[in-house]
Amino acid sequence: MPWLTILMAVPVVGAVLVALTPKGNGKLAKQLALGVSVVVLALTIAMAVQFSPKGPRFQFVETYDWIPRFGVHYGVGVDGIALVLIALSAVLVPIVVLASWNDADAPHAKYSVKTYFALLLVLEAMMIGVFAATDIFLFYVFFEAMLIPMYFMIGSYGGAQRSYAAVKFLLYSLFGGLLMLVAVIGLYVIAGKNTFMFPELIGAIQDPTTQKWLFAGFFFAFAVKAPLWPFHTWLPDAAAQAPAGAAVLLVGVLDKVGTYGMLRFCLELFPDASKYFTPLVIVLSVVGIIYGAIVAIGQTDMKRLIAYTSISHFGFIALGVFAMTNDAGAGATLYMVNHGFSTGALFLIAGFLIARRGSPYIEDYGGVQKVTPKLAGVFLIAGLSGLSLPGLSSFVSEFMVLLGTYERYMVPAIISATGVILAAIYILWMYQRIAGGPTAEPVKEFKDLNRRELWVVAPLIALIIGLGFYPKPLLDVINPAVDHTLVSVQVEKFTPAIAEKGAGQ
Amino acid sequence: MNGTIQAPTIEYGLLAPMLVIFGAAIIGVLVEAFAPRYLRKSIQVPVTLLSMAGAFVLVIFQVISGLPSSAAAMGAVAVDGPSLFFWGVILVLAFVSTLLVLDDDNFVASAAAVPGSAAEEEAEITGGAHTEIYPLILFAVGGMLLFASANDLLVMFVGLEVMSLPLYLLCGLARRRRLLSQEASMKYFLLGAFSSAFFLYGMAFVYGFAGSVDLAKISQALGTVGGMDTMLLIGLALLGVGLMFKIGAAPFQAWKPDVYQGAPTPITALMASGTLVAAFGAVLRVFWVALGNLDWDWRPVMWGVAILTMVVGAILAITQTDIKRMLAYSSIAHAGFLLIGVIATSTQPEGNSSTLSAIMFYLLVYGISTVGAFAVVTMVRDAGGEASHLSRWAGLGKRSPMLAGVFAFFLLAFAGIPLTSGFFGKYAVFVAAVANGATPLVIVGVITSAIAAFFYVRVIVLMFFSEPAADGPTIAVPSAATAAVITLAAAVTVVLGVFPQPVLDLADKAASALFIR
Amino acid sequence: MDLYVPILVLAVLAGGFALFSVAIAPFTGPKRWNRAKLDAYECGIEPTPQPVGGGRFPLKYMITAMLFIVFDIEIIFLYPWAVSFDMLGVFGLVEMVLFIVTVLVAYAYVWRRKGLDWD
Amino acid sequence: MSLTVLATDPTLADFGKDPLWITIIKAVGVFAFLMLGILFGVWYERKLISRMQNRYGPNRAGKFGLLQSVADGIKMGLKEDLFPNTVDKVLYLLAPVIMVVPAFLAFSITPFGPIVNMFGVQTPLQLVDLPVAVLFMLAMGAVSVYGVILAGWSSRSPYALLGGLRSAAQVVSYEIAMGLSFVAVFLFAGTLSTSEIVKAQASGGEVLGIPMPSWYVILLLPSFLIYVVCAFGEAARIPFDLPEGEGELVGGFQTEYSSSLKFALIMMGEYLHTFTASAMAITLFLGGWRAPWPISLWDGANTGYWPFLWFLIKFILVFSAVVWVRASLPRVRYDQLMALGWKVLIPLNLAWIMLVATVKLLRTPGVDLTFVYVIGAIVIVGAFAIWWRFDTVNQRRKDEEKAKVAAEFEQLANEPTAGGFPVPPLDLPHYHGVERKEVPSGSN
Amino acid sequence: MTTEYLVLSALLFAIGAIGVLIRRNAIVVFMCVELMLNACNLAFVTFARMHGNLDGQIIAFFVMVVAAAEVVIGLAIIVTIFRTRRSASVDDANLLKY
Repeated sequence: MPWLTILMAVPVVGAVLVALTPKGNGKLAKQLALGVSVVVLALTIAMAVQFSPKGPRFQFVETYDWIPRFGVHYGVGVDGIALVLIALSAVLVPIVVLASWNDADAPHAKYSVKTYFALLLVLEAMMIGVFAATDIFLFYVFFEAMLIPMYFMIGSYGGAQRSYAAVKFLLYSLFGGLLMLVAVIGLYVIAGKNTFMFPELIGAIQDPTTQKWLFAGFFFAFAVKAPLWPFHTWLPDAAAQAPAGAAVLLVGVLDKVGTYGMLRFCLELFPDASKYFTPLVIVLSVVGIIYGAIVAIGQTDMKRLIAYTSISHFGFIALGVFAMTNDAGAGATLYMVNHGFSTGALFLIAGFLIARRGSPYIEDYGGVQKVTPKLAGVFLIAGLSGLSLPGLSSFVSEFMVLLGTYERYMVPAIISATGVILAAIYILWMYQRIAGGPTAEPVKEFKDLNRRELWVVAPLIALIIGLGFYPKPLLDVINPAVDHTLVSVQVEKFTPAIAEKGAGQ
Repeated sequence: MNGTIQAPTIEYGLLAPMLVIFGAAIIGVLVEAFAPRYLRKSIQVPVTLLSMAGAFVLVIFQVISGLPSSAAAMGAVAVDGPSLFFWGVILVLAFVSTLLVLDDDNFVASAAAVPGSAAEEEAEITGGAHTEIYPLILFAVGGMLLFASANDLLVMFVGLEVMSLPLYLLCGLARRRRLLSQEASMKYFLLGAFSSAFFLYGMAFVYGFAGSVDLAKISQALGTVGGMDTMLLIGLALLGVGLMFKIGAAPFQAWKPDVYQGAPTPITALMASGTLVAAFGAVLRVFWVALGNLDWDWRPVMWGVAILTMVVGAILAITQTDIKRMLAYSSIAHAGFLLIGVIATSTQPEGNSSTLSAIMFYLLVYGISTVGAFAVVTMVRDAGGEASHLSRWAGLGKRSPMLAGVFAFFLLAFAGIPLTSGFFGKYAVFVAAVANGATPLVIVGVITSAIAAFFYVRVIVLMFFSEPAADGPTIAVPSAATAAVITLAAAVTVVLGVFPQPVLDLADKAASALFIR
Repeated sequence: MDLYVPILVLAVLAGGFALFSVAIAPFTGPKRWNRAKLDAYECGIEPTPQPVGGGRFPLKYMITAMLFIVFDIEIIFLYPWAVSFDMLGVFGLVEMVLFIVTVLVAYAYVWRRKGLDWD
Repeated sequence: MSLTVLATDPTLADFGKDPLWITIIKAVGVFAFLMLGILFGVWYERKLISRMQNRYGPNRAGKFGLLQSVADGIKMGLKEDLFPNTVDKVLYLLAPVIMVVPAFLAFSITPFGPIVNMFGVQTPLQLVDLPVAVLFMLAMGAVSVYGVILAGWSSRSPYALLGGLRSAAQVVSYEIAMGLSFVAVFLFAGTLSTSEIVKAQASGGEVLGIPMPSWYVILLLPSFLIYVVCAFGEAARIPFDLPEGEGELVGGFQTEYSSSLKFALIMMGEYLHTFTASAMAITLFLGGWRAPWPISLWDGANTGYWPFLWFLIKFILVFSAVVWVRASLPRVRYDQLMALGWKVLIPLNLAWIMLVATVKLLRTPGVDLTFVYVIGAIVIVGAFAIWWRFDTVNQRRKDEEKAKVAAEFEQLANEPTAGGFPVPPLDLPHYHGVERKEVPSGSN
Repeated sequence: MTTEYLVLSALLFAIGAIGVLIRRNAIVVFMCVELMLNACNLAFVTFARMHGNLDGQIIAFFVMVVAAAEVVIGLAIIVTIFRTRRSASVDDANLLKY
């Protein structure tokens, strides 16, 4: 059964159906979209259950010639890393649909409701596609094409500065993508294998200099996408201006493509170059961690703040990827998922707040805790997950990253650890300003979470807590894939000897 | 006089597509001469469209029946794979452009009437129309066919002129803003004639060097004639100037925005698509067939030209406030991308043929999208004609989401976003260039693509994310023909963006044997 | 080149004669000043003021000039064809028929569009 | 015999070999011939036309008025050289020169005779011959037009300007037809060189052992007739002397060249054109310098300096015919002139050329003719169809016109104000002054 | 022998080109273009003589035809614009700017 193709086709068909719903009947469109996304989720779960961690690396593989002239295939397949990320997308989309129930009715909306949800479903298809692609060209196609629905979602349904943010988002990503295109072409031409299939291209480039150039092309695109410091400036704008649902997908899934790309393509295709560039990347990551955290502290806009926290978190993920140890790699992968849930929850809750108050600025709130305890409660849980409180899902992954990094790069790991402290500051301070303190006048009018909103946050909170205590299912899936990756990179398996030697000195 | 002349032979069968077009043009002139006024349009339109379709069928027929191994008409016209592909593309593009032309509203009622005069008003009221545009278009298209397939410089020059002269006139026939249109016509004419003179002088020098204007003989002479390198280089440079002008490469691009803006939009569509295709056909023939062995001499200059063209096209486009001017600059930038392909020659014939096929594919997809984009432009109207100022396009997405969506799609195709045909066009050329060692050019191309994306995106922002103006333009109800053009262009852009393989195969097949000499 | 020497000689003779005539004229005749002699002749009335660069004239003349250029150039092709007709045989005839038919098409167009009518 | 003919016949190869002094002698000879020709041509024309009109013509200066032209020339030289102050000086002076010099040059390719012994040098009796001699003649004729235009333009006078333009328009219009009328000649002669065209007319086969001439005037009569008409147009002779249509344009382009030697030059140029046209008629159609048929039976007729005599005789006869036309025909209207040139002569010419070419091809042995027949049939059928269509359309148009006029007449007869123009009723009493009594209309 | 003609043709071409670039009257510009074309013709004929083949002369024919066609179209355009603007100056035609 062509699981992955079905997974992509269902949302696309759904999007078409949504787009064809009669004008003015927004409710039908919403229900349809929700239905489709739930179906996708169900299918994803059905597929994930069949995934055997001990089986071959890529499963559910489908390969067809697409454009033989360019050696391009329609090649999809998932390993553990891709699987969990697809699952992440599949989980987030129905939640986002539900959360965005009224987003498209917002005063800025220039479009019909149905367009928003159709775009959302198209985006879902592309997100699944980008993770599922085993053909580099196909990956690139999804990588770029994904921008368009997101661009329209931000530009049409976003906040006051939406068009600026949308253009900035698009151009940054496009520019990165185009440089990647050069590298993709270079890879194809230099490898001379007349194919873009990822498995066949592993180890195709041997020349170190070539590797470095191509790596640079790929890495730049991913760094912009991820976003890694200093390529991050588009993210706060885009995330702050996007409607909450879109922001969740943007930060929760889209940006993961960057780190996913680093792990999957940069490392495996250009192992030597990766090692060569590792110090640089680690420096960037560490700077990103600290910088993101510090800047986040200074933010007055909730969504911007959350966006900056993400920059900090992406630093961790990149650090984990490039530490090239099993723990760090698995941690980074897990972090991608967990970050998706926790930041998603934060964005959604921020969205609820904004929907009530009509303002993204922290100073406009206060005393939310007293008026709407449920809202404040989930806000706290999501926030604590964001600062990686033990017992919540992020902790596991962050810890694994730091541990894994420490094994190999001690100093960066230690510096990064300060990021955890800074995280406590920005999250708690924000929570305090919003939920604590005297109740602001407009906040008194707030209603607590309604049923829809509860349905939105409940699964996320459940996942955050659940994965915090029992991440094993995910790690089981992830670990073999990360091992595979590191084998391709041919890093010498970390041996305690080095650590001892390091410790001994 | 002294000696006898062997009566030449002409392979009418091979030249049939061209002959059909020219024949139809002549019939068109006769219709103008003899048919009563009220009948003219209803005769001209079928004649024009059928002749193009017929010529296209003949091209297909020739493709099926196999290619000749030597040039037709005593070596004057090379009917080879690339020629047939270019012919097919030009005919398709001309056909769809002609569908746009059917909308009389774009053309002046009486060209001879002074703008603003009573005569003009009267002509408009009485519904006067110049049905001469159809034969003129046919002549121009015939010229394009000849230009793209000429195997000697003289025929190329004749083709160039046959193509350009009707276009000069057609440019001046816009119904509204006639002063602008007439100015465009004059500028195009003066600069076009100027560049033809350069082409011609270059041809003279090359002839002086090689003793022949036959491309193959020039190519031979490169190896055998010595001691006249200066003359050859001067000739090469001048020829290049003439050709670069026609494709609108910097620094000879100045005419393009003016002309594109002033000309009636359907004609702009024809120029932006058909002329570009034909001109690149000629450029390839001159630089690959005739001067292919001289690539060490022309390549560095061409690098500069390509880079300059891309940069100028992309950067100046940003500052434009008129949609047609913007598309003109975009066309300049695309000419630059295509030049990358021209430069990417290889020492291996296989390398060359893959580059050639990439260029041909690019031309096809760009041409179709361009026609579609200009078709959209014709539909956005103000009281004074087309609302081509960008500010008037604000909020178009709100008024007419379909139209704005389609236009945005074309713009994305120009920008080279995946899943549009434009992406594969660019991709194909870039691959060929990287494979043939022009990676730095590709990087410049990519960077300028990103810059270019900025102004495309800007238009999309304007259409979708800006508040519509209170007295915004109206969206004309498209005529069936215009709607068909837009639908077709959009469909091709999508289909070739997803399944380019069949067309790529076709281009490969056409390019496999390269040019016959 | 020698073929043209006689023409040159004759041109010198004729040119010398013509220039001499023009040059000598002011000296051979009398000079009697009269304002009226300096005016352009317009049947005795005040001359129409002439703009610099000549007056405007009916477009008709320009159209005639254009037609002349077009058709005259086409004649040029008939000459070499006529001279080498014997060598070209049927091909020559057929091509020239086609050529002339094409010319006639343009001619018919001009005729029908009143390009050949004078007022 | 034919051998001797060929021996004395110059070919292109015989030219360009003269020593310079022979060339100068020949050039001076041509120049003198033309100057004398003008002097006596003017006299001859006036005399002849007078006799045709039952007058005496010039008979004061010299015997039979022979010196009349000389007297006129001197008179012009002695007149005041007017120089209107609005003219563009340089061009105004240069225009007559530009007009007259090419007129001289156009004559230079005229063949007067075969190869002769000139002061001990074997040389053709012809100043020069070129591979493109006829074209050269046409070109020189065209260059003269510049003189006309410049004369009109530089005069800065509406009459002159319009006259210049008219003249130019006329000359160029007839030049097309003229150029076309030569094509048939080239088809048969296979060359543009005048001496070789003359040679091509040397023999037309033999009838009963007697060599016959083969003048193209017989073979290509339509070409000749067209040429003659065009020559009148080119040289602006009556009936086509519109450029100086004094009734409408005062003096045309020469209005401001009212006197003096500049005017003389202009006149001279026009005369030279007439001469060139006559010489061309002789060369291309009337056998050139060859003796006419009965005389040509005499072996010596075409050798030595004799042919110059034949040429002169033909020349005088042709010129007389030109004068004769002037005496007989009125001037045509300008639109008639243009219509004749553009609408009659050109299509007639093209059709004739095609006919000649086809016939010539049909007579060539060993040519596959099916194609020619097919094309010919198509052309004939097409021509007939076009003619038929024209005819019916014309007929219909005429009928319509007639019906319209009749209807209008009817209408006007019934209600006099119908045309929109206030017409007084036909029976309104006429006013004939205070003294007279009123008379009802129609009653006087 | 032929070099002089080439130099002459180059001079004419240069004069024409410079004229196009610096003169402002459309008709003068246009005449300069024609001058350039004729310079080309001269070059062609010279080269034809140099190479002893007729190609160059034949090309000159074609160039003349093209030049004639260009004249006709060019004059038509210039006259149209002149009738509209009452001026043939290129500078007066200034609606198209960027």
